[in-house]
Amino acid sequence: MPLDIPAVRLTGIAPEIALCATALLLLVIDAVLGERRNRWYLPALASIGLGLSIYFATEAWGTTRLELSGMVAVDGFASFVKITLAVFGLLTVWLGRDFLVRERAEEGEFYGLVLFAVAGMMLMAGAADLIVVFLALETFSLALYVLVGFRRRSLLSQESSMKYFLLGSFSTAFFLLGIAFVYGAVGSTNLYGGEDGPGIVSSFMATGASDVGLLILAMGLLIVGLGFKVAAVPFHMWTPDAYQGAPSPVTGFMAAGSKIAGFAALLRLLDVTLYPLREDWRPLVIGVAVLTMVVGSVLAVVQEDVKRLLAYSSIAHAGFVFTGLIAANDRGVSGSLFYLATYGITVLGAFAVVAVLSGRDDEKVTLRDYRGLFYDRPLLAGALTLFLLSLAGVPVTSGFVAKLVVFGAAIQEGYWWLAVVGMVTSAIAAFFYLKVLVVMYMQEKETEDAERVRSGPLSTGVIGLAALATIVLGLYWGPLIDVAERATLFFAGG
Amino acid sequence: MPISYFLVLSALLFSIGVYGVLARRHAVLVLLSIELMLNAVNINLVAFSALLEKAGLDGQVFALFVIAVAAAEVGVGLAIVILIYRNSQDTDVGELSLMKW
Amino acid sequence: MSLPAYLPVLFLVILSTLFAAGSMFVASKLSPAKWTAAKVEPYECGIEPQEGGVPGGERFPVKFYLLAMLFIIFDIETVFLYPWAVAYDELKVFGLIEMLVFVAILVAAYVYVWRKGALEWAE
Amino acid sequence: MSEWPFLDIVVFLPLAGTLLIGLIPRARVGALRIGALAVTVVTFLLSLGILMNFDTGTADFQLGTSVEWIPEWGISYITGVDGVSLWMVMLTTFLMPLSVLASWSVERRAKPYFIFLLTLETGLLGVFVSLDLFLFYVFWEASLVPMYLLIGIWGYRNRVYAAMKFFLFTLVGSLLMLVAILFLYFSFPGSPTFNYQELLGTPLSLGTQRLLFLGFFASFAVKVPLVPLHTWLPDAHTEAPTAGSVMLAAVLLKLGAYGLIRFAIPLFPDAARELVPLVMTLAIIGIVYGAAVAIVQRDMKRLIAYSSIAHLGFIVLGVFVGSIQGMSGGILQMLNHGLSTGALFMLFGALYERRHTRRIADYGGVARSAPVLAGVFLFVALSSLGLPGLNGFVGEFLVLLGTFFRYRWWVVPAAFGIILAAIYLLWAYKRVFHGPITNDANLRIPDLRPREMVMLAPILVLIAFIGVYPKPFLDRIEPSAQKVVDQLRDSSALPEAAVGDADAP
Repeated sequence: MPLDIPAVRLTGIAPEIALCATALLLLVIDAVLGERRNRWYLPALASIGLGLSIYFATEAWGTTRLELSGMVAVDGFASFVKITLAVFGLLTVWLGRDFLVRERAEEGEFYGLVLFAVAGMMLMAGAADLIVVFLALETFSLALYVLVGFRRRSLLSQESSMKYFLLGSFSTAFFLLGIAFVYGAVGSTNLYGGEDGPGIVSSFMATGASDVGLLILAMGLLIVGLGFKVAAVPFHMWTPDAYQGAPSPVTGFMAAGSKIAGFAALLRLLDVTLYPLREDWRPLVIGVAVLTMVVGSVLAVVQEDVKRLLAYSSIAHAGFVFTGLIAANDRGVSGSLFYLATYGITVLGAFAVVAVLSGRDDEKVTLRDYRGLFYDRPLLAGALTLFLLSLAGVPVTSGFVAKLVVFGAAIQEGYWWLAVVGMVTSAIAAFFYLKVLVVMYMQEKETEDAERVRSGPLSTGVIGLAALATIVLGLYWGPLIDVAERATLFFAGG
Repeated sequence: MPISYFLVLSALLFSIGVYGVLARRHAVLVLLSIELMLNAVNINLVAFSALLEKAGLDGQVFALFVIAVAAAEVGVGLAIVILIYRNSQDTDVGELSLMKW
Repeated sequence: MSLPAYLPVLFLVILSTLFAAGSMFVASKLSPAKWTAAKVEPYECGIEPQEGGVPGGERFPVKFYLLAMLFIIFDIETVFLYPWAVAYDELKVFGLIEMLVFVAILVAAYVYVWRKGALEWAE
Repeated sequence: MSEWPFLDIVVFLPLAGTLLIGLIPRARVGALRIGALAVTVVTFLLSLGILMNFDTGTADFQLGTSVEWIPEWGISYITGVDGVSLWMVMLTTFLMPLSVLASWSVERRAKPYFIFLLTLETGLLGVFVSLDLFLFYVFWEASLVPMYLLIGIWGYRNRVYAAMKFFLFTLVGSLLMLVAILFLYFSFPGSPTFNYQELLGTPLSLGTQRLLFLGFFASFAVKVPLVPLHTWLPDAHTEAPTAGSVMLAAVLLKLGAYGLIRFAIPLFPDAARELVPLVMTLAIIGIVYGAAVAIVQRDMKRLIAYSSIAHLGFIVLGVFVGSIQGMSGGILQMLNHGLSTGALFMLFGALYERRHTRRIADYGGVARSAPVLAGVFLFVALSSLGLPGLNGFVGEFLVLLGTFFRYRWWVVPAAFGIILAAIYLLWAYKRVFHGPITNDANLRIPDLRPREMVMLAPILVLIAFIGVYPKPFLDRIEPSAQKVVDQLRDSSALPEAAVGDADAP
């Protein structure tokens, strides 16, 4: 059969290309220049790359089409997620710089890996074919596996990275099997289909409901694979360990990035491609959502390690986002986007504070280390309070608005009982956020620590930015919600 | 040649992989089992692509990607194993305390 | 909502668990548990394993692993050369450019590995 | 109508004041106190402007502003006062400087203390003036956090538990209310809006009304609190620092009653009317139960806390009997209870600073060393138990009258509650201030200091004034009260009631 040369238009993946190119350049430069005392140029270069990707993503805003023979979707949805991810990447790079300097372990690999991870996540957002979804998934997963194990001196870090890696690849295998079944069921893995060939649903409609069973099974497997990435129960066992073991900046990046990337794929897959079959996937996803909300909130209550606590809270938040996904209406999709963006900023800020406070070797992360923090470091404690309240969903923070919009979407679709479950679980969750406040405000510091932790300029900046965003988006979120809604408006096929 | 042969073969391979992951405690063995699962999927893909008239070449292309990605996974996995092996003083690196979930 | 449609998932789970349990059971029943020195000692491609290696003492040079991994990575990448070679005539110059980009990336990786000293056998 | 928006300035002035406090170094405790006092006093003086410009004889909302906030969602910043909220606002601004005075002895971590106190004031005022459900919810929750911290940091031994309990009880209630709000928001026929006055017209089936009413009720009943949702209150009141207790008793509890009057009844009149018996039963139970339990308390602050439960029962009773006397009596009683219970907590706080014990048994014969303190305490206690000539009497009498008109026999247990109130208050007074001196420490209790006199005098004046001449207060209350009563009695009045033009100040 004669191959047709695809017309190459790269606007769709320009951000990814920019990132990968920067990462390669960065690694080579670092390797060539070798060990220097102050390698400021690495984070600078990384920031430039991320800036470029933001530029390209904004360029693509407004167009809605498929590129690279139907493999990549260029639409507002993708652009929104990509820009958000780039912002997360910037914060992570700056945070990581201070962290690495403190740990005396600055290596180009860190920045390179972050860039690669961001690129993979971005690809996730634009993927219009399950093949691309798979490649994107692996790209950022592999980078994250290594980043989790980046605390060279800590065995815990590497063991958690090992566990994360094994469980991750395990879930990937199921995801892959799911793709294979889709392929077998309908003979196509394309989410939309078009002049380049039939899409999943179109060819499914063509073949008729004969092998719906196989397709449903495949759907279940795909949800397993992506559910793992967004830390949904029952695919969450890796989360607490990975979060605890990873360097704090990386933990924040994982929480923010892999969640939005995984949900971007889920939203495109379920709310767009498989929308006609929503009555088939809803029961499964609702089950997952309720489990996730309940398990995440309940298990967090007993945690003593701040990072583990935030890990369970991130599980619970995955459940909240699911309510928006289940609603599967415009408000639901845009709400989920808004939720993921604001949650990412907030959680990055929280982990920035954790990273600053954790001290040398990133060890001081138990609640005991936070006793009376407010009277020792009022500003840091105040920022952390703000972030925790936002995670708990208290008004005048972005977290409240986010909850409001996703639950609102669910109520609008008639799933008001799901919203009630969400509210009850958020009340449970509030308990352990309050627990942290109790420790910080209402307990006395027991031991004076040897050297007072100092927050580097970049970390301070990151915390400040995150806090500002959390407040501003809690008071005046109109523009962002508007952008998110426009993004879903340009939702290819949506 | 009926496609079901291939499907059964791959199903068996996949199950063996799952069994390995669940039953083995040694990291490297778990890694091997995961590779087995991936290859089972490959058989699926190639079989579909070759024997279903509605399916095009995509399956085989996809298989190539899977092979490459699998290799990358092995690389990362072994790297982590070595890192742990260098850090921890005990020699049976597979017995990760965290692996007991 | 068509819950019956989920039966296949159930079946897959049951199948794999049954298979796992079954094979564990069969193995425990059938396999004769006779441990000889030769069986327990690690197989090192014919190299004699050091007796009672001190804790932390390497049983074999990690360098094997590292080189093997590097080899696998670079080796597997060549798999992409085959379809290109097969379809060379149709792809023409476009394919050539793509392949050059691909190779360039590999070269970058190679330079990186090289400069990082991963190829030195003895440090 | 005033040219410049007193209301909004009053609401946000304290929050702005926190910045001022923030600039003062934390070591300068004296400066911090003065700053906080100055901010609250200025707030109060400005709030007098509201009182001046308040136009008697209309039930509409006044002096408010209306600005679009998030037009995408139909959220606006809409404020305004009517007869119901006016006195709540005044009460808050009036008591806040006094609580600052009551917190004079706070040496430890004074800076965050005053910051949280001022934030709390803004939150409370916001709740009373906001006429947009979203805005209302924001302030409602926002007032939670500072109170939580005040109890949890500066409270007594059991403070963390009490603070936790307070927060979680309230939060669960308000989350249910949030679901109800969202449901209402989506079932509004017109373009989506959170505007209270537009939502008033929302047509709802009785079943839906019942569900939503319960959603709101859950939140308000916790705050009031109605038995059996009251268990957080004794702990919170007992463990909180003096100013915290004052604010809790005087203002925070009113949030619940206010919410019932402002939102629960007008938004869902049919459901409200249907559930009147239930609510009244709960109120009566509260009156009797609170009073009965108060009698057996050994801890003075717990006693006052339980007396609050009884008094709030009266208020809810008056609100739900559906007669103008009951409604205006209830609203007036909200004010009265704020004054007298606030004063009680201040007085006992003063006593506690001298003896550092809350157990009634540890006192006795205090009157000899501190006669003025004793006299003032008796005065306030009498007002709180409804002695004719003092403010408590007016409110309770009106409530009973209103109840009598509509539900004759319900008066009996209510009146019984008053008798019990007399018992526990006077008995407690006797045990604390008279009787044999068991503990020598009671001999050397210094009498009221000038600061404390200054702090208590205004309250005493008001107590007497309302007692003898309540007319100016009732004049401002009645029109709005009448409106709510109409809504409660027959929903045909609903559409007319819904057209108020508060958004055009």
